[in-house]
Amino acid sequence: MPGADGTTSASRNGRKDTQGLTVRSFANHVKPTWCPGCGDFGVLTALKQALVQLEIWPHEAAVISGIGCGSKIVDYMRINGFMTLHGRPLAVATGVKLANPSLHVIVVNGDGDGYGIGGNHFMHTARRNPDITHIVENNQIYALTKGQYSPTSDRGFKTSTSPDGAAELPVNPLLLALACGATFVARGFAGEPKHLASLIAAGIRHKGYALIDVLQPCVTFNKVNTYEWYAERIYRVDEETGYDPADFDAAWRMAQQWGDRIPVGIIYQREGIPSYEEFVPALKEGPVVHQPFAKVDEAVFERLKLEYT
Amino acid sequence: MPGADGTTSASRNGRKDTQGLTVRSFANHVKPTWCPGCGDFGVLTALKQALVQLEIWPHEAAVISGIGCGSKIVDYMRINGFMTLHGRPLAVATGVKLANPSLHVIVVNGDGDGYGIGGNHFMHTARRNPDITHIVENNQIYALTKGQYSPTSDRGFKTSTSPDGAAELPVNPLLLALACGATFVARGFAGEPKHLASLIAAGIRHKGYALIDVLQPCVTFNKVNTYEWYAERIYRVDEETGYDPADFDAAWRMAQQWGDRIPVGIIYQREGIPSYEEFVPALKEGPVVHQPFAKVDEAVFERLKLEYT
Amino acid sequence: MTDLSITIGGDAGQGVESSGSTFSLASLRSGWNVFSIQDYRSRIRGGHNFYQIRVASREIRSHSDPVHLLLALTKESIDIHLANLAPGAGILHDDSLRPDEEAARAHGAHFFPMPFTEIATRHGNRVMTNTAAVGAGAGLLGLSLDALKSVIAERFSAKGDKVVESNLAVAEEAYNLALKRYQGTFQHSLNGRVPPRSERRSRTPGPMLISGNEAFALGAALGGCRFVSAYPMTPATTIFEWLVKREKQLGIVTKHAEDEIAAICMAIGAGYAGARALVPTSGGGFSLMVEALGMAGMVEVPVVIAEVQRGGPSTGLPTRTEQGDLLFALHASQGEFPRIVLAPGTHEEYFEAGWRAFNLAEKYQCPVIVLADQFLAASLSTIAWEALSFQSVRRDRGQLLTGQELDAFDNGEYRRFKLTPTGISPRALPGHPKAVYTVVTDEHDEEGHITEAIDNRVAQMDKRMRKLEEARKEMRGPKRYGPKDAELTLICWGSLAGPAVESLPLLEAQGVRANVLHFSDIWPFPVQEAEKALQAVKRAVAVEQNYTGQFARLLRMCTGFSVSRIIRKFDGRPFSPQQIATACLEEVAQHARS
Amino acid sequence: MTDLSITIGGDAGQGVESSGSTFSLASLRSGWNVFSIQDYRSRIRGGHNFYQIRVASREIRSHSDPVHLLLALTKESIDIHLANLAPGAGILHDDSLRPDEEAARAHGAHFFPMPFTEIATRHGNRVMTNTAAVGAGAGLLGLSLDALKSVIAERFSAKGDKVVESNLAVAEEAYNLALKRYQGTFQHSLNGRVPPRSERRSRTPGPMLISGNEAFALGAALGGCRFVSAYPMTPATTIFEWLVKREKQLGIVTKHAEDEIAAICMAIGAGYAGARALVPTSGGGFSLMVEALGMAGMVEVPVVIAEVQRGGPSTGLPTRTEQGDLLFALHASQGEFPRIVLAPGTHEEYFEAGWRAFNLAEKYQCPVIVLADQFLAASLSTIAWEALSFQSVRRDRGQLLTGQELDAFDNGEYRRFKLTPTGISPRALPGHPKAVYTVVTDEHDEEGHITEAIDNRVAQMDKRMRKLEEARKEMRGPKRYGPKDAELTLICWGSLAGPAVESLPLLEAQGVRANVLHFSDIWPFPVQEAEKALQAVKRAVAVEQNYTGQFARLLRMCTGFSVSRIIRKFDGRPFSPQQIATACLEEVAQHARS
Ligand SMILES: Cc1ncc(C[n+]2csc(CCOP(=O)(O)OP(=O)(O)O)c2C)c(N)n1
Ligand SMILES: Cc1ncc(C[n+]2csc(CCOP(=O)(O)OP(=O)(O)O)c2C)c(N)n1
Ligand code: SF4
Ligand code: SF4
Ligand SMILES: [Mg+2]
Ligand SMILES: [Mg+2]
Repeated sequence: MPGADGTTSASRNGRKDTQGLTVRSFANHVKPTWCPGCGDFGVLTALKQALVQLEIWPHEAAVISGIGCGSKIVDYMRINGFMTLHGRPLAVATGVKLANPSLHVIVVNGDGDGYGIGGNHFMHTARRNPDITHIVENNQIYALTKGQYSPTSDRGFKTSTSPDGAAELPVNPLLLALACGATFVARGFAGEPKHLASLIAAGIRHKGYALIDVLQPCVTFNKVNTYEWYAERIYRVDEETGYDPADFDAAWRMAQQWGDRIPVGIIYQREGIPSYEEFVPALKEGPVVHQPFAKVDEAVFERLKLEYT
Repeated sequence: MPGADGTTSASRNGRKDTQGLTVRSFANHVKPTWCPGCGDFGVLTALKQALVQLEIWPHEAAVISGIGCGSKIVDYMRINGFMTLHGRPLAVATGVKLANPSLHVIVVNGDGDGYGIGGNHFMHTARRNPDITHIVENNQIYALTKGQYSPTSDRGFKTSTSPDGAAELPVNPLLLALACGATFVARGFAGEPKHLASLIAAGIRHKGYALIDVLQPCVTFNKVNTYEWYAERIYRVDEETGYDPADFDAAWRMAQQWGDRIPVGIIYQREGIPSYEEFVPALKEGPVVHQPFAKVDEAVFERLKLEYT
Repeated sequence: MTDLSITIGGDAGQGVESSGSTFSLASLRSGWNVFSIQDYRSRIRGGHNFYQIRVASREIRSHSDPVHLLLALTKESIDIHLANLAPGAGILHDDSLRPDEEAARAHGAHFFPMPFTEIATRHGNRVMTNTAAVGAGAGLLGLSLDALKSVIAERFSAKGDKVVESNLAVAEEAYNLALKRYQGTFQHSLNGRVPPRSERRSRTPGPMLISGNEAFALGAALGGCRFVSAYPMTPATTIFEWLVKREKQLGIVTKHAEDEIAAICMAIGAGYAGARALVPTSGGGFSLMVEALGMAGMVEVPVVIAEVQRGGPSTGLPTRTEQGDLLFALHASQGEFPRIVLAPGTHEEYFEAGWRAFNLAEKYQCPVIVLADQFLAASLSTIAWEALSFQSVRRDRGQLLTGQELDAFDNGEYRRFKLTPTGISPRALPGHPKAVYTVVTDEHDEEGHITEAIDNRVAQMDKRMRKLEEARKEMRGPKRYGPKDAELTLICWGSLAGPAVESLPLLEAQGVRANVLHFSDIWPFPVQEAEKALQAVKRAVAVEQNYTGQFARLLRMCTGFSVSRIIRKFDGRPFSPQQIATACLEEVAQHARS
Repeated sequence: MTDLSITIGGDAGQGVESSGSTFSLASLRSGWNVFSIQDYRSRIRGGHNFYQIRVASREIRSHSDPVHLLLALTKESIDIHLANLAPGAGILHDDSLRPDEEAARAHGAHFFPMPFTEIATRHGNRVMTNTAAVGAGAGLLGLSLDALKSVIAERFSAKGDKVVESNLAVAEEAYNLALKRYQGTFQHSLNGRVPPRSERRSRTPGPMLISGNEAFALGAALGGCRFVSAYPMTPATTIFEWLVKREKQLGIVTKHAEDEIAAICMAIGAGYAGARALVPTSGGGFSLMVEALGMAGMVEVPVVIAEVQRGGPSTGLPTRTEQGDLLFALHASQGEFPRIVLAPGTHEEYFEAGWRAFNLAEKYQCPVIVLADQFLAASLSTIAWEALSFQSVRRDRGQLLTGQELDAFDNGEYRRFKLTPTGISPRALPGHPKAVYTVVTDEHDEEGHITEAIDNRVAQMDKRMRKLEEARKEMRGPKRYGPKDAELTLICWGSLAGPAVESLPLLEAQGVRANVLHFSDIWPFPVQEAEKALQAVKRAVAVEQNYTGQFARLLRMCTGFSVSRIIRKFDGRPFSPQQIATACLEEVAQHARS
C-alpha cells in the first residue's frame, strides 16, 4: 500500500507480489528507433530479463540514463525512467538513491557518456560505492552524433575526428573501476543477452556500486568492432578453471586483457562492504522521501533559534 | 632572438644561455600568503630548484595552476604563470602545450582541484600523454575553503563536511594514473624539497605526461597528516633494493602501499613512448603559434571554394 | 538615540573573526541592537582583516560609517581605519604599538594604549591578546561584563575549562582596566546613555543575532529540506556546513559532491525521487550548474539553488560582495523554461526564502534560485525572537499526488506532463505502481516519451511557460519604505534593502525626501505591481552593487521604465547608508543644476 | 521568374540527405540559384526525414512554401507533405506505393509513379532507389542530365568505379523515363523557362552551393584559425569535422576533447599561448563552458566560440532550429566582463564572422561568441564565387607586441594589464624573456598579481569595461532591407535575415509596404545606430525563432523601444517567408481593426 506521499513500493511493507511479472511487464508502446541489429536491443532484453529474474516490478526500479543512442533505453521500456544529460546519469542516480534507497537504481549510458564526459562521476561513484548498478553500452564510438571516436576506441581507430586513427591510449574501464575501489566489476556482450542478463542480475544483487561494461556492436558507425569481431575474441572467465573473482590481483591481470582474447563475466567482486547509504545518518530511519515534515517541529525550531540569543 | 610574433624562446633557435640562472631568477616581489610552515613553501622551492637544475629560464616554462592555496604558487614566482579555474589547469595546459610545444608546461594544483573537480581531465590527460608535468599538492583537505574533506582524505577523517569521518574510499592517485596508462608516476614529500626537486626535474625531463603527487602538510586544517605523520611513514623506493620503476606490476603493488609505510620516489616510468604532440599533424612544422597566417593563401582558398561549385 | 560603530582590525589568523562575533553577541546580550559585517581576504593567514560592529538603541538594518571605537590588533589597522573614524573616536591598542599620533589628532581621535599582550600572557598566552582587546573594548564602551563573560564561556567551552578560565580572566582584567584608566575620557561610551533594553544574559528567548546564511539554512530546514548536496564555495559554504552539522537532528541527507555538476545533478535526482533538495553555491559553481538547471526546467523537477554572489568576474574577489549575477541567473541555460528567482532583502526575508523557495519549486515544478550575496550571507543582524516564527512557515507541496489518489487511477491513465489550464501537471513520485513513467530531457509528450511532433512541441512549450504566468500571480511587487510622496526614489533589489533604507534618514537630514522601492521577487517579474508602484515615482535612481546596473536594465526590459542614474559600487565592499546618501545628494544637486 | 520548391522525403537511413544534396548541386550546376534545408530527427534510422530544395532564377535567401515537386521515398512522405503542395504539384514515387489519390486530387496534385526499385535493382541494388528518384526528379523538372551525372560521379567516386557506373546508369534511365512518360504533364517543369544562367558543369569557378557551417569554417580557416577543440554536438559538429578533415592542409591543431569544459579550456590555453583558437558547440555544450567564458574575460585572453543554437530547453529538439540562447549568451558567467556577440544573418555574413571574430577577439582581448543556429548552419545557399573573396579577409591581431618591440622593453617594464585610455593593454605572448608575467582569474594589478585593493579593483574593472565601449564603436547598426518609408518594419536578428527579407515581396503583393531591420552585431549593442534606424520606423514587429521574443526584450532594454507584436516560432522548424508574411498580415489587419 502506497504511503501518503505516494512514493512507497510493494517492497516497502515487506509484501511482494510477483505474480504475473514477465518481460512483457516492462513493455510499452514505443518502437525503438535503434538501427536494426544494434547491440542496444540485446541490452534492453537483458535488462528486462534480469529484472524479471530478481522479481523487481517496474515501479520498484529507477533506470537513469544519459544522452546517446543507448541512453534512449528508458524510452523503450515501462519503468521509472529518467533520461538526464550527457555524462550525468550517475550523479542524478546518486541523488535518487540517497533520497529513496528503497528503489533499485540502475544507470545505463554509453561509453562516451560514461567514460568520456561523465568520467569524473564514474571515478567518484566507484569509490563512493552507493548501491547503484551501472551498465555501460560500450560501442567504442559516439554513435548518436554520427561517428566520432570515443574514449574506448582502440588506438588507430579512424573517424571524422581521428582521421589518422585515435592517438590516445583507450580508457580501460575495468582497470579504472578497480583502481577506484569498485566492489563489482564485470563485462558482458550485447550479442549474448542471456549471459548479460545474469551479469546485470548479479550487479543489482550486489550491495554497492556495480559496473557492467557491455561490448555493444554499433552496426552503423563502428565497422571494426562488430558482432563477429567480439564473438571471435570473447571468452567467459567463469569457465576458466580456478579464476576467483574475489582475488584482486587476479582481477587486475584479467582486466588488462584485450585484443585477441577478451574476458567477459564477473571480473571482480568483493562482498560484505557496506554501501554508501549505510553511512548516511539521515537514512537510518528509512528513505527521507518517506519522512514527514513534522519531524522538524516547533520545539526543534525554538532550540535552533536559541543558538543565536 | 624572438620571432616576429614575440613568442619564441632561447631554446627555439638552439642557443641556450644559462649563465646566471639561479633560484633567484624565479623570485618576484610578492610575499606568499601561505601560513607559516605550510608545505606549499617546499613545493615552491623544489620547483625553482628543478628548473635551475634543468637550465630552464622563466620565459621558457609555463606554469598553469588551478584554484586553491597551493595554486597560488604562480603568483609567487617569476614565470609565465596562469592561475586558471578550480579543476581546469590540465585542460588549459594541454591547449598551451599543443599551441606552443616549445614551452615547458607544468601544472600545479591541489588534491581537490586535481583529483576532485578536475578528475576527468586528470584521467584523460594521463591516457593522452601530452608532455606536461603535473604536480599535485596533496594535503588531503580543501584548505582555501577552510577545511572540508577532499578526495584523498583518509577514511574516517573528520571535517565540517564529514562530521562522522569521511565515508568514501580515498582516491589513490598513483593507482589511478597507472590504470589510465600514465608513463611517469611519482610521489614526493613537501618536507623534503631537495628530493622533490629531483622528482620534478625527472618529470619535466620525461617525455609525456608525468604525475608527481606531493604529500603536502597543511598546518592549519589538517591536524592528522602532519609533517611528523608523513615523516614517520615515508621511505624512498630508490633505496629499496631491486625496485624497478619500469616494472608495471611492481609499480601497481607499490602504488597500493599506504598507511604505515608510504613510498616516495619514482614509482613508475616507461620511456620511449611518443607524447601526444607527436601525433598532431599541424605540429610537424613546429609550434602553430609560430606559423605565419600566409600559410593559408589565396590559392588554398580558391581550392577550398572549388569544393562547393 | 544611541548609534555607534566599533571596528576590530588585525591580521588574518589573529582571531579577528572570533573577537568580532564575541563582541557582537556581548553587545546583543547587553541589550543593544547589533549589525556586524566582516571584511576578509581570500587567504588563510596574513593580510588585514576587520570586523565592523554597529550597536544601537533602535532597530538597525545595516552597518554604518563612521567608526567610534577601533580595537587595533596591528599598527596597520590604525593606518587603514583612521580615515573612517568619527570625531572623538577612540583607538584601543596594545601599548607596544607606536601609532602615528599626529595623524590621529588631525582626525580628532584618541589613543587608548593598553597592556593587552601582558594581560594575555599573564593569565594564559599570547593568543589571548584578542580577548584582552575585546574585554577592553567592552569596558570602554560600557557593555555588560556578565554578558561578555557568558559569551566567552560558551565560545571556549569546547576547548576545556582551563582555556575558558584564562580567557575570562583576561577579558575581565582588560575590561576593568580600560574602565578605570579611560572612563570619562572616551566620549562615545554607552554607559548611562540608554538603559539596556533588557537584562537578558542567559539563554532564554530574546532577540537573536544571526547571519544571513544561518537564517536561510534555518528556513530551509523548517521548510522540509531533506537533501542538500554541495561543493564548497565561499560565501555559500556556511549554508552547507550548517545543515551538515545538524543532519542527524533534522534528518537531512547531506552530500559533499565531487564537483558542482554532480551537486546539482544529485539534488535533481533527489527532487525527482520526492525530497525537497537544495544546492548552495556561488557564481562560479552556479556556472557549472547551468546545463542541469535547464534539465530541471525541462523535466519539471523541483530544486532550489542558493546562489550566494561574490565579487566577479571569474574567481574575482572571492570573499567579497557583489550583485553581479542577476541577469546571468535569469537567463542561464539554453532555450526557454520557467524558473523562479528570489532576491531577499533582509535576514528575515532570507529566512523566509529558505522555506518559500521549496513551496514555489514544488508548486510550479521548476528550479528556484535564491540570489543572495556575501553581504547578506555573512552579516549578523539582530532579529526579534518572534520575527522568525514557526507559525509563519508553510509547507505547500502543490499538486503532488498522494498514494491514495494514485491508487484510484486506472492503469496507464496517469500522464506526468498532462496539459492543464495552469500548465501544472499533477506530480507522482517514482515508486507507485500506477505511476510508472519516463521523463526525458528531449521534448516529450504528455506521457513523457520523446517526440518531435510539431503540435505536441507547441503544446508542451505553452504548458511549461504557462506555469510562469501562474507563478507571476503570487510574485510580490516592490516593497516601499519611506513616504509615498517622495521626491526621490531609490530602486534596489536583494541585499541592499538595509543600507538603502538606512540612507533615508540621512537624506531627510539633508532636506531630501526620499523613499525606497525594494524588489525581492525578481522572476517571473511582477510587472503589474512594479508598474503600479512606479506610477507614484517622481525621480528614480537605482542603487546596485554591480558595474552595469543590471536591475535597472531588467526594469527597463520589463516595464520600459528608465531611472535617472545608477548608483553603482563594484569594489567588493558593501554600500554603507552614508555612501548611498552621498551619491543621492550628488544626483539631486546635479539635477537642480541642470 | 522561376521559383520552384522540391521536397525529397523518406525514412532516416534511406539516403534522403545525400539525395537532397545531390539534387541541390545538380540544380546549381544546371544554372539555377538554389537554397536547401534539411529536416531530420535525432536518431540514426527510421522516422521521416526530408530535404527541401528551392530552385530559382533570381538570387534567393531562404527556402519557400509551397512545394511543386515531391520525391516520395515512402508513402508516409506523401501523407506528410500533401498539405504543403502547390496547385499542380507533382508527386514522383515508386509504383509499389499506393498513395491516396483522392486526397491528392483535392490538393490539385498529380501522381507520377515510376519503377524506381526496379531500375535500381536492375543496374545495381535496392539501395540505389534514391538515385532513381533523384534522376527522375531531375528529368521531370528539366535539370541538366550532364550536371546531375557530374555530381553523382563525384559523390560516389570514393566507393569505386562500379558503384559510380551503376548509379549513373540508374540516374540516367530514371531521368529519361520520367521525361518520356511525363513531359508535358508536369506543369512546373523548368524546361524552356529561363535558360540556365551558365553552362558551367565542370569544376571551374562558378557560383557555390555551401552550408552555413562550411562557410563559417572556411572563414575561420582564412582568418588564421590555428587551434580548434571541441566535443561533438549537433548542429555544431560539422564545423569541427570540416576543420579536422583539412587540418594538414591548413596547419590547424584539432582536438576532440573529453568534454566541453576541456574543449574551451584548451582553446583558452591555446589563445593565451598565441594561437587563434575556436570552439564550436551548441547550447548544451555552451552551458558547460560558462565558467571558462568568464575566465577568458578576466584574464583577457582571446577565444572564439561558435554557438550553433538548436531547439531547447535542455536536450530539447537536438536536430532542429531555434534562436533561444540570445540572452543566455549575453549574460553567461558570473560577474561582468566584456564579450562580443555576433549573429550573422546570411551565409556570407557567417563566413565573414569566421575571420572577423578572431580580429575582434584579439583586438579587444576577450571572448567572442558567434551565435548561429541549425537553420543557418545546415542550410545550403547559393553564393557568387566573388562573394567570398580573399581580399575581403583581414587579419588584425590588435595590440599584439612583436618580439622586436618587446626586445626594446626594460626588464620588468612590461605590464600585461596596463591601464590605458581604451582599456586595451598591449599583449605579449608567453615565451619572451622581457614578458614574463602571471595572469590570474582573481582580481589583479597591472602586472597580473592578485590584489584586493579597492583603487586597483575599480581601475581594472573600468579598464576592462572600457574595451566594450571601444568595441561598440565598430559594432554595426542594423541593416535595412527594403524601402526606407515602409509602413511596417520587421525587426529580426541572426539567421532570420533570409526568410524575413523574402517575405517583403509577399507582403508587397498584399499591398503592405514593409522593410526589414536586421541586427547581426548584437553585443556590445550598437545603441546609437539602432536608435537612429528606429527613428524612421512607423510600426514594428519582431520576428523571432523563440518563445519569449528575446531580441525584442533586449532592444527594449538597450533603447527603450517597444515593438507592437512579436511573431514567434518555437517548434524547431525554420520560418518560411510565407509564414512570416502571414503573421505580418494578421498584425496589419488587427491594427487596422483597432
Ligand atoms: C553536453 C553535451 N555535449 C554533447 C552532446 C551531444 N551528444 C549526444 S550523444 C553524444 C555521444 C554519444 O556517445 P555515447 O555516449 O558513446 O553513446 P552512443 O550514442 O554511442 O550510444 C554526444 C556527444 C550532448 N547531448 N550534450
Ligand atoms: C567552481 C569552483 N568551485 C568551488 C570553488 C571554491 N574553492 C576554491 S579552492 C577550493 C578547494 C581547495 O582545495 P584543493 O584543491 O585541495 O587546494 P588547497 O587549498 O588544499 O591547496 C574550492 C572548493 C571554486 N573556486 N570554483
Ligand atoms: S547508430 Fe549504432 S548505436 Fe546507434 S542505434 Fe544505430 S547501431 Fe545502435
Ligand atoms: S591553509 Fe593549509 S594549505 Fe593553505 S596556506 Fe595554510 S597551511 Fe598551507
Ligand atoms: Mg558509444
Ligand atoms: Mg588540498
